[in-house]
Amino acid sequence: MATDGEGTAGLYKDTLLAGLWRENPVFRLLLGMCPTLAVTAAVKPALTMGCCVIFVLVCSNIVVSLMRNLLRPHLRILMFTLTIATFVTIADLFLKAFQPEMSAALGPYVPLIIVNCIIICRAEACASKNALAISIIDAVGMGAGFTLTLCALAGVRELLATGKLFGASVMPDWFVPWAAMGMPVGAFVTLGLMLGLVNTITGKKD
Amino acid sequence: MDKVKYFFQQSWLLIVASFCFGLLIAVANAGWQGRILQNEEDKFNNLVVEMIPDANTSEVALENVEVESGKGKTRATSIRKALSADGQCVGWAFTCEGSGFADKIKLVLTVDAGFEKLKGYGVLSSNETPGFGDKIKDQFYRNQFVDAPTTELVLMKLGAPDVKDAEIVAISGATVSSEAVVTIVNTFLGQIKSHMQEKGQIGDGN
Amino acid sequence: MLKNITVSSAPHVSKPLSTRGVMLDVIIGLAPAMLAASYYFRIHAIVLIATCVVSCAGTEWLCNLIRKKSNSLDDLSAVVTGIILAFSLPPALPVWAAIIGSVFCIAIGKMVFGGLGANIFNPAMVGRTFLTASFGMLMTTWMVPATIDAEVRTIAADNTVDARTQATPLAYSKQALKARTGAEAVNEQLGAAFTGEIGGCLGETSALALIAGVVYLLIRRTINFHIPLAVLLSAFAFGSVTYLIDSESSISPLTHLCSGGLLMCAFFIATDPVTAPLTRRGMWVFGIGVGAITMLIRIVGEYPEGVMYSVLLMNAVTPLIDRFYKRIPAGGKASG
Amino acid sequence: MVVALTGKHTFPGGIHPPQKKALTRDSQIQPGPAAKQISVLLGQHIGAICQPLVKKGDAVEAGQRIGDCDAFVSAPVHSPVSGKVKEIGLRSHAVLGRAQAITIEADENSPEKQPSFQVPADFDLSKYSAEQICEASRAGGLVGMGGAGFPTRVKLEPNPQMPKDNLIINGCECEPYITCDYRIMLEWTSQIIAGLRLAKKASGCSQAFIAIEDNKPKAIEVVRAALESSGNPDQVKVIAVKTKYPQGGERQLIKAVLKKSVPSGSIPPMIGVVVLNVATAAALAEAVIVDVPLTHRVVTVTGEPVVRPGNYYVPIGTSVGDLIEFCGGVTQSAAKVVLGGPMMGIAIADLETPTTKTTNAVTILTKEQIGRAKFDRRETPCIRCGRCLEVCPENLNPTRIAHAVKHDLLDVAERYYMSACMECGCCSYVCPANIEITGFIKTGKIFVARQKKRMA
Repeated sequence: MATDGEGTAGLYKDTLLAGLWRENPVFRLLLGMCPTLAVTAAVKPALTMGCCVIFVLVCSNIVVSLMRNLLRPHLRILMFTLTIATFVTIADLFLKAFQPEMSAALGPYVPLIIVNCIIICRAEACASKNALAISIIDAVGMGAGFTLTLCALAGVRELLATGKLFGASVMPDWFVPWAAMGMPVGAFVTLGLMLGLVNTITGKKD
Repeated sequence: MDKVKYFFQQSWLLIVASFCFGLLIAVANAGWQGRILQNEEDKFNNLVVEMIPDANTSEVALENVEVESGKGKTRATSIRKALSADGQCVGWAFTCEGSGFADKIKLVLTVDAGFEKLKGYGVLSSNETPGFGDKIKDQFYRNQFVDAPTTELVLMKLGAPDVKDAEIVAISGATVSSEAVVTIVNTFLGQIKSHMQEKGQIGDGN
Repeated sequence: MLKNITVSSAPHVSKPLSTRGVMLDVIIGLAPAMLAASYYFRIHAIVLIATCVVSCAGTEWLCNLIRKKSNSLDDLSAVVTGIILAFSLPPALPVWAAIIGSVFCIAIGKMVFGGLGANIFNPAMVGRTFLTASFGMLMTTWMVPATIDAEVRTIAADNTVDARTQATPLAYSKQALKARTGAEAVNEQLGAAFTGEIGGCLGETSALALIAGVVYLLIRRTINFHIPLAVLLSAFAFGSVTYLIDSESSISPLTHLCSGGLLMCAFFIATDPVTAPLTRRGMWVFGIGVGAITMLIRIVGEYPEGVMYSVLLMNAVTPLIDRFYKRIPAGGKASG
Repeated sequence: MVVALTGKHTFPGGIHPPQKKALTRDSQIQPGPAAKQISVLLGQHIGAICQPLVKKGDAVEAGQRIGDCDAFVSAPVHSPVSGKVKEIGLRSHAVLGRAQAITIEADENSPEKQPSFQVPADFDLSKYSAEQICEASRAGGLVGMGGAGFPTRVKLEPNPQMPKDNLIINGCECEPYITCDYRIMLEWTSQIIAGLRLAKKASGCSQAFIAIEDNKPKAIEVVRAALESSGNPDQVKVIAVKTKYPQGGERQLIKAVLKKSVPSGSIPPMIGVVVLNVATAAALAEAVIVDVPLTHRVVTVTGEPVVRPGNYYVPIGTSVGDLIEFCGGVTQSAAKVVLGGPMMGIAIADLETPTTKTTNAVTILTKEQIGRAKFDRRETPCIRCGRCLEVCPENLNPTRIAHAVKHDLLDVAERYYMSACMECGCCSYVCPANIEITGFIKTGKIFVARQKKRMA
């Protein structure tokens, strides 16, 4: 956890920023690769996925943080999973009820949030050790970092694969869509190039 | 006795949490279940209405119709009657499914009231290759099925897509997906037609 | 006398060979096919080859700049990749698509692995795969050679190709397979396929020019005969089997060899040393695999042509082949 | 007996570097420099290094034993001149870096040894028993003069566990530039044949061959004629082998002549074969018949920059500098001094380096020649072209080994049989990427040896 801020406010700010950039779950920790690769063909499902993850992350972090003193060490992963699964199910039901199209587009990837390492990582690394406020801020930061990364990936891919953004045409008429970018290969290539870019910017060697 | 005590000491949180979370899911489910079912119905109806312009809504006519989908497997589907605003039967609609290039393809197939001509199909769910296989959702391909006879359809590599006959011109570059659609239609159409004739819902074509 | 003597490890002399020389040989080997392509597809061929070569070289230069590595353009490998990529594209492909393909094949196919010698997959084929996946329509639109269709057409503004197009012999053969008849008509095109007066990718149409090029390479010992021979033999064997079973729906093995990219693959793509096995036995296995997978895709698969995927698939197993056919020292394994 | 002048016998792999033998091919063996100062290295062979038997200031006679060792695999060293021991200290050694050497200051009237001796007309093989021959070869300090320097006595001595049946006299001389063995075959023919017969008797071999590369037709004819005129009592076969580098390598020669492979990690005697260099055979005859130890040898001083290239009968221990001076010096273009041939020879930095029993040539290379090999073209990435695999006479995968060593993966290098490499340099010679494959492999071997030393 970052400690270079001043006082509580600085700590909150650091925690928030850590998730957004310094400890970005996708680019720096390489967590949550499954949704990163699977739902980034277009921005809309990526954004929906990101919101779901934020919701689950915040809820599970709250619950875990509240019961952190009651946890038995050898049963903690079980408790985390139980908590996460509950909120994922709720999110899934919500999507089905109010966003049926997105629910169909995301398919099995919403239930798969249960096994998203980011959430269990934050529960383990942050919520089970910290007070409520820090846990919530950490969840928001991590979730927002994840969402932004997903949207960035999806933005590039949707733009190139279909010439659209959020389903609306933005490219000039002469643009021919690169269908391959919408396929899994596009996900891998875009992610790889973005990782390379991020590593170049941060000067990380390997 | 000690063992039981130990067990509860260790796991009371788990048990309590399970109950709480179960309750939470139950509440969410109870609140949204109606909407979820309505959404599915709406999606189906929207596709039906899109294909049969006269139709206003649809209702279940026959339930659990068994269809042999090849290789000794059977699939159950329900046949729905498309109703116009004044309650007249203007066509029939049913879901059908089969394997496509990448995954299962689920279609809604509509026929006219006399079961003589196809009114078209709509894709409920598919996971075909973007840019190629998912062109089965495009009007170019779907229009070929509109007003096609309810006899065996044939897939052609080259031909005139505008003529309304049993010959369907394949999507170039996505022969497998095109073929899958034709196969699904052929499998379900014939069997359901004879099933309907048996039940006396429609005439025997004479 | 003898003031500045130098010391280094033996041997103190070496053969005047260089990577650049090897690549130059390959370029010379590709020259006949380049001439044939320019003859049959006129301006399209020249524009496409120039585009691919320039953008491949440019991408490599840029990648080296970004990676802060010394410039590696002088080994000419980017030029070879560019030519081979251009050869495997349809003549009427728009220039922008060729540029995208070139950038992809050098940047993703080669430089991200660490540059020359480190890539797993044949870069040209990586680029072509990306183009095929992205622009399926453009990549399967075959132009009629200019010698048949006297008027040289251009690409219209709306990205459609304004040229008379025709299906390739392999596309016809696919139809013959489906319709169970008509293979004979495809076989009659054998002569045209040999000289190159036929639709197809830029460099692959003229069997004659490709053979002329490979003879040069074999004489110069730039490539070994093992891989080409293995590819052709296994493709011929597969083709013969289907032809003998049903000559109505299957085209003759000779037509199989001369049509599509099989010859170019056998001579110039599968023989890319970086992505092919090192040992002789490994080369045989590799070649047989390429030929067999190509024919499997052509005959059983959905695509009319399978060269690209078969090369990439065999590239993927090259490390395994190398591992399997590890060389045993002349005197047998060391005792103890 | 009909001998083909073009060889069919060969081995898989190998290269054809430019021969460059014309420089010295027709130069008769001449007496070498009468150096004032001779440094006799105490380790000139494979095996235990000798201990000095003389002290500083001692007077020594020509042919006197000055260093010896009790170990079985070893050979004594002798003084080539009469004079006084000036110093016992470190001298540059081509292989070992720095090694103990006995430096002798020659007297004014030190006798000059003549190249060659006449095999007496009454030479009778039955006069010498096998033990006598072995003993004489040990006492004479004989080692393999082709390059490795394996003590000859160890090769010859009969071993009940490994009976020997084939003797091959190696007249291939496959390295470019070098012609000393060729001249020995032409000029000392009877001596070689006498040596062959002695070696055959000592080792108990039933068959004997003389293998000569087919780029030396004259040598093949001369040897054949000499054999025929002597009646060829031992049924020696002259075999013409293909001109190819490294045809003169023991293992390659055995493959070419006998179609047999020597298992990796073993030596030819283990499969019943003895290989002797022609120079060794000649020295053996000298040591046994007239009881003269190995104190002089023929050295080819060659290379384009050398003013008077030729074959010289040189006292072992003469410094390279003296030798070059004796040949009239070198021109400006000289850039590298190599002990041995350009393929396997070792470049030296110190012209004071003394010659040894295994120094068959001093090759001076010009800047252009080595520039082409080492400096002009930078090393480029390996494109896996497989040329090194094709030329490797040991059927190895040189590029793999070299890259494993480069990345410090010695276990991988070992798994690719690094130890089976004979360092012939074929892979480096053909590499289009200018990778010093042989250099990497040599380094790897040294690393492995160090590792083993640490573990022991």
